[in-house]
Amino acid sequence: MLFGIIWGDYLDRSDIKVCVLRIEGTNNEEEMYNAFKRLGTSPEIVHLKELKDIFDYNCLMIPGGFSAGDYVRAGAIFASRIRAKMANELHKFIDEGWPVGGICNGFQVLVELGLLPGFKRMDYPNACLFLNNSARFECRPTLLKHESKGKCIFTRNIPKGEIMMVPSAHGEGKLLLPKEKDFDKLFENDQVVFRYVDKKGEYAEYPWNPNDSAYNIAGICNEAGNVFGMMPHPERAYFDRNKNGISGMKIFESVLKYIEEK
Amino acid sequence: MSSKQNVFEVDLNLPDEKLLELSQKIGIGLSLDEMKSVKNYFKEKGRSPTDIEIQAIGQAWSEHCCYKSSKNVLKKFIFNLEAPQNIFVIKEDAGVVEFDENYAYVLALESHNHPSAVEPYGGAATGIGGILRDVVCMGAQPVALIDPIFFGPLDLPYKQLPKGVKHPEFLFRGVVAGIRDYGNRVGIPTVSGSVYFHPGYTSNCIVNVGCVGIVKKEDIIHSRVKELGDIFVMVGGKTGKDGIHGVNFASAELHEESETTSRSAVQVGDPITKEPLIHACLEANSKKLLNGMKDLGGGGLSCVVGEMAHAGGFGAKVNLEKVLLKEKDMMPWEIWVSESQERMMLAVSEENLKEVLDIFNKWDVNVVVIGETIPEKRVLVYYEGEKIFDMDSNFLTSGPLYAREVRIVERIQKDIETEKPTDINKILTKMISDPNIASKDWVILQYDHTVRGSTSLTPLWGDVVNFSPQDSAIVKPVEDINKGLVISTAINPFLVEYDPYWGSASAIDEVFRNIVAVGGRPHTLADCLNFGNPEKPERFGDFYQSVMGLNYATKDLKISFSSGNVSLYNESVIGSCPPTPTILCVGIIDDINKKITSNFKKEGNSIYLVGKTEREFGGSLYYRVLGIKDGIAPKMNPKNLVNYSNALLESMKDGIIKSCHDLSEGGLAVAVAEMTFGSDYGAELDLPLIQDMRADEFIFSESNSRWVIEIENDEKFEDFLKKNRIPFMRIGKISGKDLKITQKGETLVDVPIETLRNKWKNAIWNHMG
Amino acid sequence: MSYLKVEVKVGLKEGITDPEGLNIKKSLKLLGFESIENIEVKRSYVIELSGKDEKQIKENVEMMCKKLLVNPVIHDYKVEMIK
Amino acid sequence: MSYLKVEVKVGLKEGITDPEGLNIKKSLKLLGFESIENIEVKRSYVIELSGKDEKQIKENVEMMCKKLLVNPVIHDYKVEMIK
Ligand SMILES: Nc1ncnc2c1ncn2[C@@H]1O[C@H](COP(=O)(O)OP(=O)(O)O)[C@@H](O)[C@H]1O
Ligand SMILES: [Mg+2]
Repeated sequence: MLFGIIWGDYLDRSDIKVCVLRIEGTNNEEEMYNAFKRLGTSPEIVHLKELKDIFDYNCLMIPGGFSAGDYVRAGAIFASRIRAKMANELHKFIDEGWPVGGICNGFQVLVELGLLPGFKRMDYPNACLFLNNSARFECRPTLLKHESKGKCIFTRNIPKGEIMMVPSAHGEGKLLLPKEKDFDKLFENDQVVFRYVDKKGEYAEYPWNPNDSAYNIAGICNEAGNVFGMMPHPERAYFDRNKNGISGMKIFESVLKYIEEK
Repeated sequence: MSSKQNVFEVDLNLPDEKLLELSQKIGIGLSLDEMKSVKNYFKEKGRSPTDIEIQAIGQAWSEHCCYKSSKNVLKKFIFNLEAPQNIFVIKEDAGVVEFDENYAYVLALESHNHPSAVEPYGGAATGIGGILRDVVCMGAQPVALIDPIFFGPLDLPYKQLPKGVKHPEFLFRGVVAGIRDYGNRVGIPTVSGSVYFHPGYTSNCIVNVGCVGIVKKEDIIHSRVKELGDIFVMVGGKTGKDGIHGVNFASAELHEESETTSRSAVQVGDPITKEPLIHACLEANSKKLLNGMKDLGGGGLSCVVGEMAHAGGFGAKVNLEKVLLKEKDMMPWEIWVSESQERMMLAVSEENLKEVLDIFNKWDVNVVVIGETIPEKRVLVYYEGEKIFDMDSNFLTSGPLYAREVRIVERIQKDIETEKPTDINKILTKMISDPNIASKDWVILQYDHTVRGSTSLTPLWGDVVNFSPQDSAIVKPVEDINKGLVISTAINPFLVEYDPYWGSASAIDEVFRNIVAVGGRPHTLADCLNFGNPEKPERFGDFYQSVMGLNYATKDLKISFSSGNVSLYNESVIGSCPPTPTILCVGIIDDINKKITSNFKKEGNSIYLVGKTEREFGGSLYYRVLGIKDGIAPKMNPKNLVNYSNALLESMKDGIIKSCHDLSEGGLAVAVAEMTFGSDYGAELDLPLIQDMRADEFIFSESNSRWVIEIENDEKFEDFLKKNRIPFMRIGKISGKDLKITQKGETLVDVPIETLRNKWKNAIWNHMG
Repeated sequence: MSYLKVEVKVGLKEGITDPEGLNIKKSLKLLGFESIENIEVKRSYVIELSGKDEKQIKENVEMMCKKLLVNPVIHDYKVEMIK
Repeated sequence: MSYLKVEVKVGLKEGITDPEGLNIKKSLKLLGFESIENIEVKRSYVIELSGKDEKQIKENVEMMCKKLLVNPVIHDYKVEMIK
């Protein structure tokens, strides 16, 4: 709270407005809403149709679910509607450093929007969250290792190397990038945030890695660190603390701390 | 009546055989007697009925809608049970039961058997859609879905498949995909269910679907109009030719041509229309804008309008041309009886109408005014200004009731001496890989059971990637409190087939102990009674006995049935399905953080067996594996069940119990094996000599009211149970990496748990891939 | 071993509503593609399999359809050899 | 109003493994269809839309692909008029 005091005016928790964006079939908005509500902020569930100005909010969250049925491709329809409605504003929102997060279907939306990995501004997807190798939707607990060195504003409250159990539930979660080199870049840029591991903390195969994602990647951020997506659901592990007391809550706390300090 | 509007008069002045022929020809399936009373009704009116009127009677009087065979029996043995926690029972689409001072929970359980047999994917999906509507129309937010499903053997050779029947594997795959795609897309977790394979389901698969919802007491809404002036507002999907005669289809035996002739009864669900529909309905309701709400299910508009008006003490007038259609060339009667999915009917007063329309428009959900209430108890339908339907709602809703003939098939049961098998290891392995015991993860993990972020205990639970099956699921329905709903289903068709009375009682016992095993207090029940053709006296005898068994088992439990459903005619040329009274139980756990799970927790802890083991092998897995057809069916004693349960719940509160699992199919040995699967520990059991029973019999008996329990503090536990006179036995401890069972130095079982776990995990995958 | 390619095209029968097609149509309209009247979504399986006899292969593929790929109650399908 | 039909066929780019095809292949093998070598799953959208000018319609459909139907990282596609 000491930072970010501009003209004697700083953000109080209850002044922080989080936009939980939805369309038909988005169905994890209530969990997402609760995650922010419990921390004292003022989240709002907003239908894309009714969104007036993204700059009315301090944070944009795209929740999980099956937006528009996930017909065509997971997240594709939601992404194209967002683009049609507010591509420029959204880019501006991001350029100004406001946080944008997507969980599960929300991650798929951010990828379809071209915002992740977001090496450069583009208006078409430059990655894909592709069908799991098992070719099926799977709901199971997964272990995630936190790998961000500090860039990702959604995980700054989580020590690097920390392992937490977070439920996964998706059919399309395998991250694909156009070129192998793109993965190198992702690592070099500190854009890899979470990776699936086994109990010993080692990168392991299915079912530890539920979708056979390359390099066991479960979550990434953009180059600036303020756009973040992950497949597993921290909002569903909100109260499940690991040995060190870390839970899904930390992700939401991290982003709030960032907003408070911004 | 002009034929201008595509409405035709039907001449009922026909000789008997022609009357019956007519009933079949137009697809309403009424019997001759029923057709005759329709004929008399119109004779008195001095006119002939229109096609739409005849169709409406066909809907309203179907077995599915009016329970004409089962009602008498249900009234006597099921509905008369009372429990103080029940708020509304049976009368509405779903049962409503008290959760705490502010909230009630709602539950419903239904069958979707016939549609699933013909088109498994759409049939199961629309089953989920229907059960969600039943819960939503009470004003409740659905929080959990449940899916007990039953099929023929997966390894059935194609050559043995009866003509016109789909292979169990095809049905299984399709049904699971349908439930998955619908349930996951609407975002309601599927947390409980069961999967059974039995030859009797080959041509009569059973697909039951259940739903539990939560509602603020002040938001509970009825399925009826409230006052004169109420406007009928139809919302959701458009009406099409799909799903015409669904209820009649569900009220007849399946036959070879069902596949082609029943196509119109088959539908594909549309979860992405449903999801906003749920939101919009609940929003309008919580803003107190609705006077009544009912879902359009079996019988479509024809049933919903009459029933809503009738229940409110009024009549209705409908302008049928207002209904939004999917296709242009629909006959009025088709519009009236169509069972198209994702539709709801609201009763709204004039002053709230605009606001209601706005809400539905905001959610992009179709909304249209189609009619209004009228003072006389009649239903009038107009089509472009012309009256095409005019009937007393009394006549419409007072379908026939039958006292069907009951023939009780005597089932001779005798306890027999068997030879002790030489290789118990092998038998246990075989049991573990039996598809009825084997892990159902192929199914369960395809369902999102954690969506809504409120699932506290998932159906499979353990050590990240290794799971033990759990006896119940737990969902926390209200954000601010830690109280949870405990959900479980039970039914063992092999037991019910062997003995409908005791088999049904056993289902109650099992569901009760399942709830207790995770730390829940059983609170209310729902049943879905799936049986064969009730016109056959021996089938109806099974039904009768089963209901008697349910009655016996529940009347001392202080919980009762708050909702239920009957599905008859689950029968085809090659016979009936096994009698299948599926039971759903909802329990309460005051603090979800005190839940007990079934996987072993710590090396060195003691393992106890609670309850009495008897020589009860009738219908057991053990005898099936040995190929023996005799044996005594497991009995159950409600008083013991309650006493043991109370004692266990008490010691759970004290934190003495570390893990707990009930004993069901396969008995003690299978239960202990399952407890090892979800962790890295084995178990060593050393049995004392047991009266009247060999050790192999003891470990496989399926007697009721028993649990396996992991204890850290033996003394405290034993003292407590002794004080309460609960039978128990310390049988061993958690140790090593094997399952070892010995008796007085003799080894019965000694297998690495890894071996057993692989058998258990892979059995269904090996078929389904 | 020689392989042949067969294509199985699967669509919904007339009269069966297709939520997928309807939802995609709705989305495209929202994106401004007003001129769309209807969308059907079809799947096709291109199966490569060993064998020489076209007739036998076709029969084989018909069986695959019956056992796994298609439900004749709601689906129409066509099996075609690809040269 | 006159309508034209266009088919958009979407398949996977070379080098992208198709879990769905592999899975179906596995299931078919379990059902005893040993002769299968490979299965590819394709989707196609049959779009009916108003307009007269083929070229313009094709362009329109190309836009639909870019905006929604196709992800260039994994997909190849083809637009064809249906007569
Ligand atoms: N079709 C299904 N859908 C969801 N959950 C299921 C299904 N079948 C079984 N389960 C869950 O798996 C667990 C174990 O099931 P089961 O072995 O049948 O238990 P039990 O022996 O207590 O009857 C339970 O939690 C049950 O609810
Ligand atoms: Mg159990």
